[in-house]
Amino acid sequence: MALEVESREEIVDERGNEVSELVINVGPSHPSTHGVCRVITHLDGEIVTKAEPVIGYLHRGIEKMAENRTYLQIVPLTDRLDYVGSMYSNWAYCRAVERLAGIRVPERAEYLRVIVCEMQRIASHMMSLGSAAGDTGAATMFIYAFDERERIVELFEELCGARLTYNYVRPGGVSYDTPEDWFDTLLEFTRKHRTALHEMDRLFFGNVIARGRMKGIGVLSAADAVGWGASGPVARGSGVNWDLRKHDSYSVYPRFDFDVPTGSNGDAYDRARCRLFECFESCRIIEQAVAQIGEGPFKAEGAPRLLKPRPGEAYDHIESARGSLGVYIVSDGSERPYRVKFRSPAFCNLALLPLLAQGHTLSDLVVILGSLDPVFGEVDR
Amino acid sequence: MNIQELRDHLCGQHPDLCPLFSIEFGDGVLQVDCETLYEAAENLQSLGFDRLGMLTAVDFGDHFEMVYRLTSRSMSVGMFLKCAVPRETPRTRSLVPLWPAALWQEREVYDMFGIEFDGHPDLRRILLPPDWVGFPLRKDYRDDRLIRRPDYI
Amino acid sequence: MALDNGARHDQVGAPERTPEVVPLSVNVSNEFSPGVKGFFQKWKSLATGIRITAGRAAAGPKTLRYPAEKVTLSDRWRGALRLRGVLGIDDIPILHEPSITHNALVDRLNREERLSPCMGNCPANVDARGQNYFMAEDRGPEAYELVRERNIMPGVLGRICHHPCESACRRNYYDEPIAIRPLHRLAYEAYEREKSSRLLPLPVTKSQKVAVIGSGPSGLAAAFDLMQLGYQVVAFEKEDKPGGALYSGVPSYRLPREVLHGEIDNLVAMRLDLRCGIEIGVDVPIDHLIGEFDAVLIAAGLQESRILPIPGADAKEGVVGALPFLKEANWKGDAGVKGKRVLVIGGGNVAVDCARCALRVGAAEVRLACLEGDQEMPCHPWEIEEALDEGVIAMCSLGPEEVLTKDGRVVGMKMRECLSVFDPVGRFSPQFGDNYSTFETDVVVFSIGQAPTLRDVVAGSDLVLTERGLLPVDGTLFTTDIPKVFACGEVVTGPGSAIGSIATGHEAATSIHRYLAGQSLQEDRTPRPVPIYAKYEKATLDGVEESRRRVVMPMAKPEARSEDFSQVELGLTHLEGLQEAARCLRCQSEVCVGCTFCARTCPDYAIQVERIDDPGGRRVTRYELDLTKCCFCGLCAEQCPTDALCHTGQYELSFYHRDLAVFDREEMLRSGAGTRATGQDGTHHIDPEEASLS
Amino acid sequence: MSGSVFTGYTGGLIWGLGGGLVIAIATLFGVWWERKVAGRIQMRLGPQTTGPFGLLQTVADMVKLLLKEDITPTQADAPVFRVAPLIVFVPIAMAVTVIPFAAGWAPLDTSVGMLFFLAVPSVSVIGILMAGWSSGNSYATLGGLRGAAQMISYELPRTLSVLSVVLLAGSLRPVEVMEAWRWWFIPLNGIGFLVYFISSVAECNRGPFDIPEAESELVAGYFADYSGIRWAIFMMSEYGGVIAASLFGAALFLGGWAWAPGLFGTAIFLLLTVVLVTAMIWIKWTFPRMRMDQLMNTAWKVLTPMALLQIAIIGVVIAWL
Repeated sequence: MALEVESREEIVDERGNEVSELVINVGPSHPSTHGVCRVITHLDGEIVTKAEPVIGYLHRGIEKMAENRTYLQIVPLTDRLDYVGSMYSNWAYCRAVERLAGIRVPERAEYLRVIVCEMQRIASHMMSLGSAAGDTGAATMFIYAFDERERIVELFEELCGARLTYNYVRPGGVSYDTPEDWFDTLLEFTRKHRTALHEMDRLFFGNVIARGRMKGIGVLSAADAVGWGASGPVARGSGVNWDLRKHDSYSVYPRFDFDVPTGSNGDAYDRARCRLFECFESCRIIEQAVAQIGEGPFKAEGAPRLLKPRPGEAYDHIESARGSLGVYIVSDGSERPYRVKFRSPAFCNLALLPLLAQGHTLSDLVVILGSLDPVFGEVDR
Repeated sequence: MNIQELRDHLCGQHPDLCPLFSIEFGDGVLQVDCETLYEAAENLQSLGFDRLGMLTAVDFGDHFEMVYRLTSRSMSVGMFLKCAVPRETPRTRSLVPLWPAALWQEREVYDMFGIEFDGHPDLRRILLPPDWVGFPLRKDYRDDRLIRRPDYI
Repeated sequence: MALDNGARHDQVGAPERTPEVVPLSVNVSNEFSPGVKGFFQKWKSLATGIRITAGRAAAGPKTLRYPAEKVTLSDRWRGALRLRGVLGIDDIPILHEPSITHNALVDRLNREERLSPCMGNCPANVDARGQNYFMAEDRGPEAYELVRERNIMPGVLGRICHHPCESACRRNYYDEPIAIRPLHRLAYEAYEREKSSRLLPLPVTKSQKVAVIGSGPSGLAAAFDLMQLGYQVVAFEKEDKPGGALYSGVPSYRLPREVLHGEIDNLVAMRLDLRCGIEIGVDVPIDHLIGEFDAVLIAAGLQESRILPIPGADAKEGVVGALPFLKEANWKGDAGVKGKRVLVIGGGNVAVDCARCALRVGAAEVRLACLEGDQEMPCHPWEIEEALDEGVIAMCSLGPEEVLTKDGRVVGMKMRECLSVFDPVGRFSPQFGDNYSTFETDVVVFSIGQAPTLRDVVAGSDLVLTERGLLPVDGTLFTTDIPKVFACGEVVTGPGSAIGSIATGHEAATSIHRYLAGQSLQEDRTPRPVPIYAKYEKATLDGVEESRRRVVMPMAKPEARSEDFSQVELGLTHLEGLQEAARCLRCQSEVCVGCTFCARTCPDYAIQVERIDDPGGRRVTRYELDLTKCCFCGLCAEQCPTDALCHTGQYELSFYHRDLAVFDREEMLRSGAGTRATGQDGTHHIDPEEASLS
Repeated sequence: MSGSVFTGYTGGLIWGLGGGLVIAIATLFGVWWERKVAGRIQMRLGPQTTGPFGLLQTVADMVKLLLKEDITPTQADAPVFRVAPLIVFVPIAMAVTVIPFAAGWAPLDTSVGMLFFLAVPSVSVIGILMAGWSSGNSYATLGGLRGAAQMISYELPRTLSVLSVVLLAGSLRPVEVMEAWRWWFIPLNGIGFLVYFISSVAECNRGPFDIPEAESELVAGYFADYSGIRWAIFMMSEYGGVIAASLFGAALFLGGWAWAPGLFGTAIFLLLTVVLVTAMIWIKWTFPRMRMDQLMNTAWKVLTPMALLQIAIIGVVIAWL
């Protein structure tokens, strides 16, 4: 017999029938796990009876490493948390440090942070939508989404010299001011991006096959979303209107007019389409921010090179593309933090996978995983 | 709602919790005994704190401090709930029955600090391999594989 | 609040705190219509998909054909790291181009971002970076000559300068600034030892003659520049001894007279024609000079102390201006205040000098009263600190109201509380309160400003003074109404620093040279650029190793030094000077000095730097970048004070062997185009075993 | 032509080998064409550096695949594992032999040509099952089972859709069907063509019906463990299936050489085939993949009734004629 015998378990279902259960490992190297996630999947035929995520393959001990580094040296580490949205981790960390050290950030820096983070949201959502489409086999939608992301990454490259790990937001400001004509290119992009978003909406979200694949899949109730600590599009897809940009309006977000897209079914489709609509809102925010941004310093003057915040603790959070990203820092007054904790939204969202995947088919498992949009750099830290 | 209003609200509803509440660095902190942690959390949940945002621990040498970040959507306010866990017997009660969000986060704290949670349905290591020895985020953790930081800053 | 599946956001979680931003609903759920309509919608959605892909296909490909349409990298690209230069291998660019084009040179360096902060912040752009290099190499006389290009008397300024260079020193952000000023002094001492072989008269190559009125710092600076260019220069000094304000105004506990005169003697040895005791306008009319010389430079300085026109200020005895007071104290060692109580009005450096001199000439009690609060006193903080150490009593936020006199003798001073000195815009506009206080005193020294006395100088010429007695002078060219006559120094700028006066002297010399050579005065005469670099808070010193600390200037004991006019700052030893100069980061020189700040800031400990500091053999012995650890965060290049460490656009890094990924000093110096990674440098065929041995 | 080597067993052998060769060469072209079309859809250029317009890219790929190590997993049932790709490929190569390429000529002109074309490729299912099962890999097994279910399900609507043409032409011999073909077959067989086209796509395991491979779910399905030339044979079977189905569809439903006499007609026939191949490629690169149950629903609840409806229409037409 060719097949592994131990991967099949004879179990008895509630009616007393013998069910032959197939246990397969989805991952850790599998095209649709969006990284290195392993899901031990128990299958009855094609139906998932139990899906158990096994994480930690990308665990680098960043929280431990952070205890051994100065405050500035941690910024590049945060790049490696959510490598699809490095700006968020940068910003959340810097906000906590600024709160701890009492640094006032110049207004231009705040605007630049908002602009890059909204761009990052688009880039991250494009990645998520593209790979969610790729999970359902729509390779072309994947390319279209990545094409949009590429435009943003090019802008980032011009801004800070890196395409993925930006190390751009620093305690007290940002590392570079914008190059010449950068805002013009950005506005040109948002204009074109809207058209592309409409096109992608019709190509993928309007498609009967895509709807068939995503509607009613992995339904998450609003109560579960709150209780399980889901945030970001995962919570909003279930109709939970929870967006820190509105509810704990930080930085200069109160000055912008934007909406929070919410779903009503809580299925994979609503989660994914929430992301698409958030890209529209991000375009709006970017355009308003570019209109409002003024001249001025992009870095707080008088911040020391070697930060030594007062002893104490600070928590700050921002709305990343995946949800509320919190950073908790305990300082003992030295140049290195005593404890840094990253509350990663992807980690909390991924915990929902066993709940959502049960009873769906193996094909749906990858769709559900894709709709949770985990980034394993952030899950495993 | 700001922190002061939250304090008044909390004191009005639960006078026994009031003396434990303090405001540190602009955040409300409710420091409770670990024996009464579950009840306090339950009270806060009924008060409107419906989200358990973050759950972690800090090793302060002589004791661990459990830190729970609770957020209320209806009140738009967040606060900390803390309790000190003795280092010799690192046990406390699990909050999974109140918030399933604690399911994985408590596993992570167990993984990194070795704090055990009574009532947790599935307390295993989560990020590290099951055969890992030691709890890395404890300050006394030693590992030969750790690269030593150079002496200078 | 109950949350049902599908609950709409406007029923849940609307924030109370910011009700004006309650989010609008954008519902993303999207259903096909039921029934037949939905059936057609489904088929239509397929057709829509085909149409969209067809549209994209028709729009044409966006692919770039590599390498024909090679992507250009952003100039901020964080590729592999390179060193532009390394100490011990690369020569150091020092400013030794002719001083007359100095401004253009500084301008160019600024454009190239190679102007160091110390040089940029110095009014005369003294090359402190180069001085520190020579000093660390134990080449003191060369350091002296380099400094002298822009700072006519390094030995003097090394004692009295207010060192804006040290305030700008980038080491402030890491630990402590370099002791640039004490190093000037050491350079002077080294030069004095080798003077005999180095000090030669400058050749006269031009026929024109220039007269300089005044032998203060600005006049001598201009004279030296012109002498270097081959002009014959004659300097006229009204007093018996040269030095101007340095001689009459600066107390000798700060500037020993033998140093000042030694420096001026050096100039004379270089063929400066110095004629003392000749007061222009009195002994010789200025018209005579204008006729006899090809150009005349007025560098007469400020001669007169202002005295406040308050009641009692005209008292016969006990009211004195700062300059006469200092002159008396400096020259005679006695200003007639022995055993008396002295009250100095003013908060500037001159006031502090007066107070400290008064102590030294035997005053029983010295008070210093100024308008400003103790945090905003215009004098340098280290000056007032030293004065307080010596026993001066400072009284801040007090405005002089009336000098109390008795029989024409001063007996006291009535002061009024001062609430604020400057208005919100920053203009001088003191606001007084209603509290008055009275102090008993015997002598009141007014040190509230100085003014030039040019009436005698310009008498009989075509030069016209303004109503306030000032000479109208162009601020950048230093020309006056008469083409032949130029002016510089405090005559032009008003009370200022010595180094600021020297800077104007250099500028005036440039103008004179161009005037005499028949060139355009205007060309390239942009205002001096001040480079803008990132500013940080001054670093705190806890955790800083002893080897990184600034050398401590030994000082005479406060109780001893208030006795006489002996020097307060005792000076550094030769060895201390070497070590201190080696601390210099050589900012913006694009040559790595092995300061280790890149290694300290690297989050991955990928960089290892070692250097040795032997004079004559200073070099970075080791610079290793482990590319297998490097995370390309760019923090090191940002930290690099010299700009030697920079990113290249090179990012395709692959090696045969791990050891090749560790870039050593030589590899770091190669340009990005020819490296091991690209295989262009000829070492790519290195046998891995061989590489691991090396 | 009786007694010629081109008939009988020798003929079958010769035409079968010839068909295999044609399929192999057509596959090279087909892969290149797919990469070009897909590239265009995705705003890319596709292969462009190897040979003119990158035409030699697939040749180079084939050489590479031939040179690659042929791996048999230790868990695999080796004999079955090795023979499975051939069992998938051979029937498809055989099926090409009955296609009427030119007026009055098909390589293998048999009276049951239509049945032959429909029945012989179905043997591939066994090969797919064998490949999936013998790989000793859960993913491959799932892929094999999915493939079997899918291909068997789509046999039915496909056969029924062909039946309508057979009814109209009154013959099972492809050459005769073509001779009986008239232009009004196209509107009459519209629904049938749609059913034939969709079920052919599904039969070839192409997107949006590439469920047995389902790269994002089953990694590569039944051929997940194959490498080198055995993997290439699977790919050749897929493209061979596409080309064979397009040839057959172009002939039966679009008229093939019936539009013009002689070689000109053959040229039109090949052109129509390319159009159908392009359409299949286009669909694959536009739509997401279906799920297994949706696929089955489509086969049994949509396509089969549609094919039956088509037969009913043709029946009425014939009765009326």
